Amino acid sequence: MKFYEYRAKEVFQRYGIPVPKGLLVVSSEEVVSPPLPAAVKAQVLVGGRMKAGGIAFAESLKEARRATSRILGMEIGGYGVKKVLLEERLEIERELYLSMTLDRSARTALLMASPDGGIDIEQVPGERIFRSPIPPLVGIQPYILRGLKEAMGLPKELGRSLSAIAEALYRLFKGEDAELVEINPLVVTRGGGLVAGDAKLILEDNALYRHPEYQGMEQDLTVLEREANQKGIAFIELGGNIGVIANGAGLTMATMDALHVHGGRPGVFLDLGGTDDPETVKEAFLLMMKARPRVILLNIFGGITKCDTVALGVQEASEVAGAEIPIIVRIRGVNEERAREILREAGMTAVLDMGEAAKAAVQQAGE
Amino acid sequence: MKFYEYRAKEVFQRYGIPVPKGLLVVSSEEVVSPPLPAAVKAQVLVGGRMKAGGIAFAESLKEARRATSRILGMEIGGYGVKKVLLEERLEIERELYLSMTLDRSARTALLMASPDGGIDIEQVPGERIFRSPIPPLVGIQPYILRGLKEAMGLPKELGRSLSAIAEALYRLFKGEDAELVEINPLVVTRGGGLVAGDAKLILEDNALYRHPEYQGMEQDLTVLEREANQKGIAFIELGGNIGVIANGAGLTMATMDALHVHGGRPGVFLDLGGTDDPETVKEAFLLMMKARPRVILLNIFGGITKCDTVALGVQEASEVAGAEIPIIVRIRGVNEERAREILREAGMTAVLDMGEAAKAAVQQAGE
Amino acid sequence: MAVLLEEGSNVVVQGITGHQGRFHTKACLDYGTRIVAGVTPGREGEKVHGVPVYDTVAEAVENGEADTSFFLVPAPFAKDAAIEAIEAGIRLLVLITERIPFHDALDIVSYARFRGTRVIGPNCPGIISPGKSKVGIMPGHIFRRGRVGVISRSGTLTYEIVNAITESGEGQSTCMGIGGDAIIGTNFVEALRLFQEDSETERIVLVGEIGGTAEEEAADYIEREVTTPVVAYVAGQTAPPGRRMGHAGAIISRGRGTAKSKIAAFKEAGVSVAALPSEIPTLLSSL
Amino acid sequence: MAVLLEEGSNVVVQGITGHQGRFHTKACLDYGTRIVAGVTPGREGEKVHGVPVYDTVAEAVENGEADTSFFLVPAPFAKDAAIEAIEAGIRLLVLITERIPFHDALDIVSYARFRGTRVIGPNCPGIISPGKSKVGIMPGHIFRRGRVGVISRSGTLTYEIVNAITESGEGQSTCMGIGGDAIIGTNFVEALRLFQEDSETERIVLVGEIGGTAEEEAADYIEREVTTPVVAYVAGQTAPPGRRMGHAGAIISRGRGTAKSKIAAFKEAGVSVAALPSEIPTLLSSL
Repeated sequence: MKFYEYRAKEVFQRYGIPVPKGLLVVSSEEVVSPPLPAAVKAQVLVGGRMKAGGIAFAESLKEARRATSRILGMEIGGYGVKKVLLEERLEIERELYLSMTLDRSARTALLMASPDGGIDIEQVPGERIFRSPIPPLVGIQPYILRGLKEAMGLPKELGRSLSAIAEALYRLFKGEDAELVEINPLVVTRGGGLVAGDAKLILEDNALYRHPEYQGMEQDLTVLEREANQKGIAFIELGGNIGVIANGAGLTMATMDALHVHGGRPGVFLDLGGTDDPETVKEAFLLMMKARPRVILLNIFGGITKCDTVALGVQEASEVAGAEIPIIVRIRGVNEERAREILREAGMTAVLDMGEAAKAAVQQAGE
Repeated sequence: MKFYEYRAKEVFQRYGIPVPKGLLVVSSEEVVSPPLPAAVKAQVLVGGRMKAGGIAFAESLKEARRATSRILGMEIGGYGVKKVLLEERLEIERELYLSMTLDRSARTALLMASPDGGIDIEQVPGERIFRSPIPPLVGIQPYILRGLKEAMGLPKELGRSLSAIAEALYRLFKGEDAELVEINPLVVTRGGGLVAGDAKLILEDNALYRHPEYQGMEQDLTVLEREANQKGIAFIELGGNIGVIANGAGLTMATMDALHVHGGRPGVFLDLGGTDDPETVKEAFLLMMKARPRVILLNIFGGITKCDTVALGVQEASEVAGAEIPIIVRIRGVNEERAREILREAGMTAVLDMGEAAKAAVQQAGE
Repeated sequence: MAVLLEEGSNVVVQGITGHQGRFHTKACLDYGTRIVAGVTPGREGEKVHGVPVYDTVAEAVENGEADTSFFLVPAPFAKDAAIEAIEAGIRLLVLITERIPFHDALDIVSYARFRGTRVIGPNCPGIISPGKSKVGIMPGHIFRRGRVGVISRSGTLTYEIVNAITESGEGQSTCMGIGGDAIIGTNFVEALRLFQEDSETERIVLVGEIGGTAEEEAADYIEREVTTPVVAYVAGQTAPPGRRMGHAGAIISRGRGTAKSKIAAFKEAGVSVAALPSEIPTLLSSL
Repeated sequence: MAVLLEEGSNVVVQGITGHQGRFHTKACLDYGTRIVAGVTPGREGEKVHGVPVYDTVAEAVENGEADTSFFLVPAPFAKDAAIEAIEAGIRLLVLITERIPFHDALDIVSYARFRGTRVIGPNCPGIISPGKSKVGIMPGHIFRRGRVGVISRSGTLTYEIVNAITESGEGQSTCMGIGGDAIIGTNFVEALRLFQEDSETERIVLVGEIGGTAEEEAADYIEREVTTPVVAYVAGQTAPPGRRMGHAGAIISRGRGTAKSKIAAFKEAGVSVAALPSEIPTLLSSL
């Protein structure tokens, strides 16, 4: 779950990470006594806000209102801007980068920092990035903070503030079940302090049950993605015109790979999870119909449920949805032949081989 | 560092462990509105307070004053009672035992509990004691608390309170660097609550630097033990008449063993630590003189310092202290012969062999 | 000798009284797995398909000499139950459970290593040594005893591939689903080491997918240490960046974790790479 | 082959710029120990007796290929420095430091086991393989290369005993001071296992003392697993209960940890027990 900047900064404050004074508004009328001079920032979850013109600077109330009003009318990355954050503009001496994330290979949390903040970390050369795994079970240690301070080359007093912020970042990472928490830039102000200029926070979805306070928090999701979310189905809208449903993430991706090999383009990725439960298949089918693909390709490798039972579920679902588009089904498992019969009788294309199914789907989608 | 019951209970309260309402006094005049009926308890660090008559019960203010006055006049285990704790008397339904300590073999913290509280845990049969190691690095887990509740056989609501107390006990054990924290009895009251009837808390001396708030806390120490403590010397008064000084805990104990084999009884155990630093030897000597042993046996196995240098230190110390009692020195290491010469010239018995030294000491002590 | 799981493995099912627990206990018993005990706190004394249920793993170890856990405990209780199993002396912990927070998974796999317990998963179908024992939720009938080792981040895709291998006339020594999460107890390199050392495994099939760099590390390891021939497939060749493709671990983020990079690494290490799962049997027989 | 410490061991001195650090670095260098680096944060670039000083253990490992740490860091900073060493890849961590809080020691030894690092100590004189290498504060000149292994909870008492062994004409394979604290990284049983496996060790001297039950466990282990003959001595036969006899671990509490119980356990296990340290050489030669 991604956090808007202003929400991430609320969390930062709780953990003692300094943030600029700010005012959140949903309309320019609310801009009455903003901090001045101000940075006026669109609150969106997608990247590239700066490039899209979603950040402006204002010296006066009038300018602040005008910028707010302009930004509230924008669309960035396909999403309308609904909230604007007005912050005191920082006097920037230097910009650092600081983040805590997961190192999957090392199976540890990973502290990353760079003296070259303010730009995308991927554009910073490797030797300018300080990386330190956090020892699992025992957590962040003073030697790591010493290394961090050394690498950032700050004067003593600021080094101490940096240590405190890094420790807070780690506590936040653990305490909020984050998968990424990033401060970029971490601003060294002319006044000699450290302030989080921006704030990026992503919580791990699997741990959201431990954080009821964030339930219902706004996310940039399409209507269908939201619906899939609620049903616990992995549903991703892509660029193509073939709706892919399969059971299991690997199998769904492999089905997309097969389409690709045959020159097709998936329009929706829909993973049922490991299940072949007919009820879930039906639900998924109905959801897929709403995405209006040109063809649906259903690929089930049955483990638990008998294939004919799954086939009956598919038949029922296509009837309920009144599907008038071609449906290609590839189903393997116990009673697979009976299943194919059922599906063919219901007017679908039922095949045995995954490649064949992909080819059929690509053909139909192209017609 | 041992805590008086009332101080341990202050710590308990900070961690959310329920304790009875109480009033600490140093004179019976302070007993004005004690909780009634009251348990009137001598505050001492040694065990056997109950047997010694250091606990009384009072129904009225008058009784409370009288009991306080009587107990303040007592001496328990050689120490005068200086403080008395008056507590609301608990209505006892059942008494449990609960403690957190160290399992040296398993290298873990150890939770111990018994449904047979109120008596010394060593008198409880093994099968009535619940023991659970606390997994290192990850800490106490719900499965341990489930096991604890099961073993204590409490009704559900009390089981929940017990879990909370056990968790608090673990937090306290870690947070305060305790080596033992014990609640015996943990009282199940008639009203259906759990309350710590008594409280035992020992902090690990090596970690005291992390707890400046306890510095200078009263301890039952003799004047000499207190002086040794301050100098970082391990000094223990025993029953015999031979003062043993050696460098290193193992060597000091072995020297005592040698005395024992020859029929002698050590009066003081004084371990210089691993050092053979002449200054420390001198300090130790002066301290030992104050304990007035009949003989001093000094056993040094030199590692770092040359023996003659150590011998000069010993000579100087005995002169400063004006020692008129026999001193037997056994010293091994570089320049050991020269060292023996120096010591003999100063009127001491200087030998090569540890057994010989012990024998000489026992002889002199017996004369 | 198979990998990790043998006929003699004594299995405890953690979470045996749940719907999944009952169902898969039956399926494993039918397969021939030696299930000696089940655990569900508060349900001691019950039986599930004849298997005695205990409150604690310690009792399952004591009374049934359990050494392997078939772990089906729901995610919110997984860390507690996993540490309980490790402390009770379980040697092989097969975490089927999906959606365990990775902060918990980190603690579990670290603690297991501290205590010397092997963890497979979480979010995996389990492990099967065909004809010997099955500790997992895979359909047993598609497997056949043989000499191909299978290591996979996937569930049903593994069944798909195993089925194709079996239909081509080959059997499997051991199939290990290592799990689709970002943090897993046994990664490709560690699994490869086990299969390389296994006398029954003559060829290895490795099924990877987008996300992370485990496949790149596997390729590097294969080049340096693995003499057993390997066929690989990497799912997700068309996956867009920044989207989580079903598995928690299947995400291309910050330019890392693309199928392209993984396939290139395998090819560079001399590993045969299948463009689609269906090519695997052919590549296997050409080794 | 000696135990844990060989001529080829590359040693980093943690805390090299302190008084103790300088002194013992010199003594070890004189003995022939391969000291490749020292570490004191903030002192990078200095040299101590020709040994380069770094800010971090990672640099010592990178530049000096250090695998062994001679650890002299003061107690309040020990946990941090020990975990740094473990994370940097040190394989043998010899903790000389006294007075480390046992809660810290617990974390250190647990974390070391998680990462596969061997810890000796804390509160120990170190380890020496005479004629090969010395990582510790013991006086090198009393040792002599030979075939007696020595394992001891003590410092100077070990020197006393080693000196007697050397004077009797015998030498030592390796002498390991395991430390006088309640929580130590390598206990008697673990040390015995190493010496039992060591081809250079033909007889073992075990020096115990009051406190804990490590000697009783050692006796049990010797009876079951150790074929190398063992001579034991237990210090503190007259120590009163409840008093800490110099070492943090040397305390008889709640009826456990008496010398009597330990001596009885050794005798029952067929171990020769010396009444006084001076008897050890005689007992050794009678084995």
